[in-house]
Amino acid sequence: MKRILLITAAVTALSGTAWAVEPDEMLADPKLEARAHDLSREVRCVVCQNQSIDDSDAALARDLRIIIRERIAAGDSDDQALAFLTSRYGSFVQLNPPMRADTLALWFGPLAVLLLGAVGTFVYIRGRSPDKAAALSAVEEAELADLLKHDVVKSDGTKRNEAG
Amino acid sequence: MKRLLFLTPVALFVVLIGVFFVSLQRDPSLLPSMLIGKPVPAFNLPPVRPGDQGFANADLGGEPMLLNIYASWCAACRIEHPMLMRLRREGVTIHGLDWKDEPEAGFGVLQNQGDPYARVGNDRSGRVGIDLGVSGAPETFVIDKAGKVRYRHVGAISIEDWDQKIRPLMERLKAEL
Amino acid sequence: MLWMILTLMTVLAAVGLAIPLVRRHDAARAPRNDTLGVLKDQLGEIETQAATGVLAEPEADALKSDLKRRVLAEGRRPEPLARPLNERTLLYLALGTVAIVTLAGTGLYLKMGRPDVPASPTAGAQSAPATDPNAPHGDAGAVIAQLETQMQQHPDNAEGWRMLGWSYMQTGRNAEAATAYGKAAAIDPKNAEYLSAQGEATVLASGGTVTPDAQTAFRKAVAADPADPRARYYLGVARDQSGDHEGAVNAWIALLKSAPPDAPWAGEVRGFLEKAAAQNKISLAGRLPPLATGPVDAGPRGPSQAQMAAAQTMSEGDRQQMIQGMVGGLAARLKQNPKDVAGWQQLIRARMVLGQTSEAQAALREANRAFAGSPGDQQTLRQAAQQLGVPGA
Amino acid sequence: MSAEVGQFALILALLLALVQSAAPLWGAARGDGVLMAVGRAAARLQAGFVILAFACLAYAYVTSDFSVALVAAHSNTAQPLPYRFAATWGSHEGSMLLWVLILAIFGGGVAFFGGTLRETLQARVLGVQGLIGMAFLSFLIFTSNPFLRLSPAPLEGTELNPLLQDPGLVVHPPMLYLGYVGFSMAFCFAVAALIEGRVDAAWARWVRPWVLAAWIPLTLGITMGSAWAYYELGWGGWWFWDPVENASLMPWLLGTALLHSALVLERRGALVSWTILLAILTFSLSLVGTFLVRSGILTSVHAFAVDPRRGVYVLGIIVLTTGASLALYAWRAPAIRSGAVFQPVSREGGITLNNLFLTALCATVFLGTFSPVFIEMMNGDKISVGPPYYARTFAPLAIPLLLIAAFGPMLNWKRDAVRQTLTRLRIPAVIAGLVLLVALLLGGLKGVVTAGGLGLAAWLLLGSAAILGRRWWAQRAYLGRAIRTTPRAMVGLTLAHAGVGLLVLGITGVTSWHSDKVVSMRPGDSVVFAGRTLTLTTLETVNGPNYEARQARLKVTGQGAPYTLISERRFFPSAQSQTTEAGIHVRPQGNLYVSVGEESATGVVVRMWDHPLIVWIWLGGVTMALGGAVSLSDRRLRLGASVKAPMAQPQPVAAE
Repeated sequence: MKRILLITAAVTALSGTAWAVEPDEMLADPKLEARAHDLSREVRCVVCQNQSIDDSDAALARDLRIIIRERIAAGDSDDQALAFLTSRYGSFVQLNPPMRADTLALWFGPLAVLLLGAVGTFVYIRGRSPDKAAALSAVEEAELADLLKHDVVKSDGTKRNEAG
Repeated sequence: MKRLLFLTPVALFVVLIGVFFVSLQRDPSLLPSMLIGKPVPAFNLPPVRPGDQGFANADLGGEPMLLNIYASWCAACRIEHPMLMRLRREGVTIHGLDWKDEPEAGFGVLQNQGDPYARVGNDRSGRVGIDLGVSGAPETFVIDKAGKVRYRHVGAISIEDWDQKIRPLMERLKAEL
Repeated sequence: MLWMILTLMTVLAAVGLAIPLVRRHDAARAPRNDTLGVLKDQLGEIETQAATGVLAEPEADALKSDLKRRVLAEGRRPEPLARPLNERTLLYLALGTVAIVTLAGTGLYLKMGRPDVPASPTAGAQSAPATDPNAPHGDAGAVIAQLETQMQQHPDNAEGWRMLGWSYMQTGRNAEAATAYGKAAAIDPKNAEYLSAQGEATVLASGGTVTPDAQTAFRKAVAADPADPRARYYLGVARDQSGDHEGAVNAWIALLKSAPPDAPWAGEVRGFLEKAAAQNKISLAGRLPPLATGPVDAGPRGPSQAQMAAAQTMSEGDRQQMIQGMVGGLAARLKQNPKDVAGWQQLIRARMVLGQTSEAQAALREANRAFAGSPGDQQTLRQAAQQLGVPGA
Repeated sequence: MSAEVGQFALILALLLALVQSAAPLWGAARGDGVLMAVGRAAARLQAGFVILAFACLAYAYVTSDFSVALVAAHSNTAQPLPYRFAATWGSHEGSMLLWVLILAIFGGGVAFFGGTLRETLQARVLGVQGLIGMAFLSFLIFTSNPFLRLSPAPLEGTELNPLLQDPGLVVHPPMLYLGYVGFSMAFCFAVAALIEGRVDAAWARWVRPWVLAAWIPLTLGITMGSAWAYYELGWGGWWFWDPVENASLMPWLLGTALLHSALVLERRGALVSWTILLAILTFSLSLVGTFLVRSGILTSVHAFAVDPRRGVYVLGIIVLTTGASLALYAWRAPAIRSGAVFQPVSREGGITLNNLFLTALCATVFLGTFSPVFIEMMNGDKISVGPPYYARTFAPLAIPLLLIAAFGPMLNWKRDAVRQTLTRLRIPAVIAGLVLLVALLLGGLKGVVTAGGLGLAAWLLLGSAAILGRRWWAQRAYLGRAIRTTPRAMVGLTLAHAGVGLLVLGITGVTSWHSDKVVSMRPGDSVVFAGRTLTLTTLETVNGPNYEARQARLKVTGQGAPYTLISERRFFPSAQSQTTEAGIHVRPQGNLYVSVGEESATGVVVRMWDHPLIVWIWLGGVTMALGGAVSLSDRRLRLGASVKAPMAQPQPVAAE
């Protein structure tokens, strides 16, 4: 039931326009405003799905945008402002996942895949050392000529006859 | 050795399917609370009931109790309300936080549907709710004797939620020193 | 017609499958080796590239000797032995396959199909108005126009007239609704529902007065079915309007007493009755039948205590189903009797609680249609919907 | 009645799929031509009945037959005809029917046109294909029946989500599904080859057109999805790393890898078991995409059937297809013989590197999409993975891949030398270096990313051109003949790689130089933005076929000729919801994008973006798809044409 409600809430939030920052929220100082803008793009809207608060028109997202601007206007660094939010909503609000023991696989998994693959490829190519027999023997050449001389269909048909 | 290499995809796949299967039984929209085991952040809110005293974090603690987030605009709160009234009759202490709401509207709910709250404060700006990590109404926090948050319930409290999760927890908390 | 088509489809499937099993000489195909062809192609390509100078001679030779080895390997590959099935097995297989497809197909269809359900009466007809960009949107006008044409073609279809009458009522065209219901009643004079609907439409058309025409319709309805609640209720209203308040109250009490325990209209009648009694200072003490559903504050249409108790012991899935069922019942009742503000509010709230936002919106739309021309009720509904958070309300 | 015919057609299709899976697999095992022929007949019949079922549902939608529950829930009479038709696949049930439709048509295609294929291979492909068809048909019939009826039928239906009422919807999902389901053919070929224990050049030559035929629509589908999000969602983004977007990107990345590795398999007989594994994984990721959208594991914008019960069913399908095929792979693949050897520096080596990076990129997207699920299971914590993660992991892996993309096609098969190859690429290398240098001088150290992007784009575009240029230069004496005899596959390769260059150009442009502005305006107000002056001329209410809208017209003067942008906020009364139509002025050098928002006492909120070079992102995607299409038309890929022997030669065997 809860689940249905929350999902509905998400869908409803989306069916409206994706309206984001409104003029009355913005900071006067363009430098601070730009920082706030960048930061709010890294903060996930907790009531919508997969949207940053910068893109969301949910009421709570608006509150969080205003809080970010307040923190920044009060002299917080980006990290401090972000910590303010994560201390309340957890790492869920960070669209940029934190580097922790449990996110190591996430951050270094792709690199691991690349390295393992590189090792695998190296072993594969090494294991198949260059041409052992460069040229075909006379017997083989004759057999080849026979195979190539016949029509594809015919050669197969002949063999079938022999087998049957 | 070589055969083992060819078996790795199967092994990884089995793990993946296991995780998917377990995840299917889960509710993806639940968020863990950051406040578990911590005292409730300081707040001091104006009253909802005209002429009443307000509601501050100092009011929390002493005995296990519930802190319920509600609002007049919230449909699920209306479903939950009779449950809160029942708990109140059973002697559970419930405090209310009227979140992102006009005090008049919040009071209207209490007038029309009954008032389950011992203390109730109006959080018009929603900031106290955000300090608590609230993402929507209704939400309910279980507070222990020391005034620390021990559990957070998202959404309306159903009878099972109460019987299976919250009441046993409250009883345990009562037994704590 | 439908059964003919379905039979034809089954035959097609069965015959299509059986043909290769029976005409087996067509099935055998020339075995061939395309791998050699591909490799020969590639040999040719390398030779061309070497000739045009895109590829240097030593590289071309190395590639060619690799290719030659692949050709040799291909040529030495043994052909797998065939062990074809014998004639008798094939025959049994053909029969078995056809039997499975036919029997299982029919069986599954009988379980899942709804051959009795007709296509929607409006289907296929309204493409013209719908593509007209100037047509008023969300309007039932097109549907009604369609129904009207259909009724001109099949004027002896009583259900069609009823549906048209209902559609008229939905859009507030009560006088036309009365005529349409009248036509239905004329075709099937034993159907009390048509008659009492005709009466109700007449009453609404005359602004709430139970006119003699309406009374005639209600009387006929009661004659056809003495229990018809709508007719009995309006006959009471007729008495009330003629000044016989006592008689009206008595008629309604009698109606309530005969009401089945879960009658959806009982609550409404009771409310109306209590109001009328209070206005005319008629004592009701001890005259009303006890309420069928638990405490008053549960609302006239809430689930009974027994239902609630059952709900609490049910599993989550079962409870969802029961809730859905109750909501569905409410929606069906409101379809029959749309003039019920409280009912609509309850439905909209229930839909929102279940998370069926779009259904809640639909209910709100329907309710607004039901109260077209009654801005007060619409206002109430809109406010309720806004409180419940219905999007767009 | 059409609904009942459709219902029955689906049931028959399910039973035919049963026959299609059993008869040919058994027949191929015994070498029995009759059973294999039954499999072909079943595949053809199944395709016919699924087409019939789909036509029945489409008919019910077009005629607004609300006695079909699905129609009543997703269509109404006020909806314009094309959208009523498109609504056929606008719901979960309908889209699953579309999926099954494409699957059945592909199966029928193998049965009809597979005459040049080795018979046992064709039979096994059809058998595996029948198993997949059976799984999806039963999923459709037993959990998502599109033909459920309503009695009595409602007079009017509910409207399709207005966000989805767009020309994009009419083609976007079918494109994606063509891609997903197309990869099922590669999967069927892979499993058939494992059963048969034989993977050779003919196999690869048969698989490549199917992979291409899936890759082309998937590329177009992803491109269109991105364009749709850009103009419909109203906030100017073009890629969101949404789980559903990721679900389409993962099979695309692996499918691209498969496209390349199958080439090595065909030409050189190498990378055999890797190619088989790729084919299995590519389709499995398509399935995981379906699963993830339909289960609610990851809630997403697109989740239109959030239902765990269906999720369990799709999980079952994945276990049966992927699980069984991987087990089969572990059992049979070690025994499959691998072909010729090659040196690290060679075309094969380049493609191996390409596969390595594409796989790592796919792993990035996979981890980004699913690690929240894993981490939550491990310690209960919830994390989010958003665009910043991909910027830090995806991009660094993509850059080396793009560098190889121009280098690889210049390498010879079997063995080559780096220095010689670089000599062949000296002109593109010099020009790309110059671009990089000039951009660095103009932009300074802060513009490193921009300069790198531009240099990379130049490298890719010129490097691709060099593929054709080198061939034509070598035969410049007979240029006309050289151009005529250029294999289509080579032209396709050039186009596809150049498309990647255009994509890089677009991405670099828009991420480096975009700007935006939000203002509150009243009619008559002007604002200066990105070198232009925008004046709000009118703000009025207009009516559409099934909506009403607040329409703002903005006159733009300055760069380029004066023009007018129109942006609307549309309200759909029947669905009670709202959408924004952005006003976009599209030019090759950049788009001006305007959308209107809430109105208040101080005026209407107008948000404006300048998106330099953004169209090249989509033009790049389209060019890539076009390259694929040109490649697909190469006669060498049509196996039958290369076999010179007459097909109908009297056979001694047939008389047996």
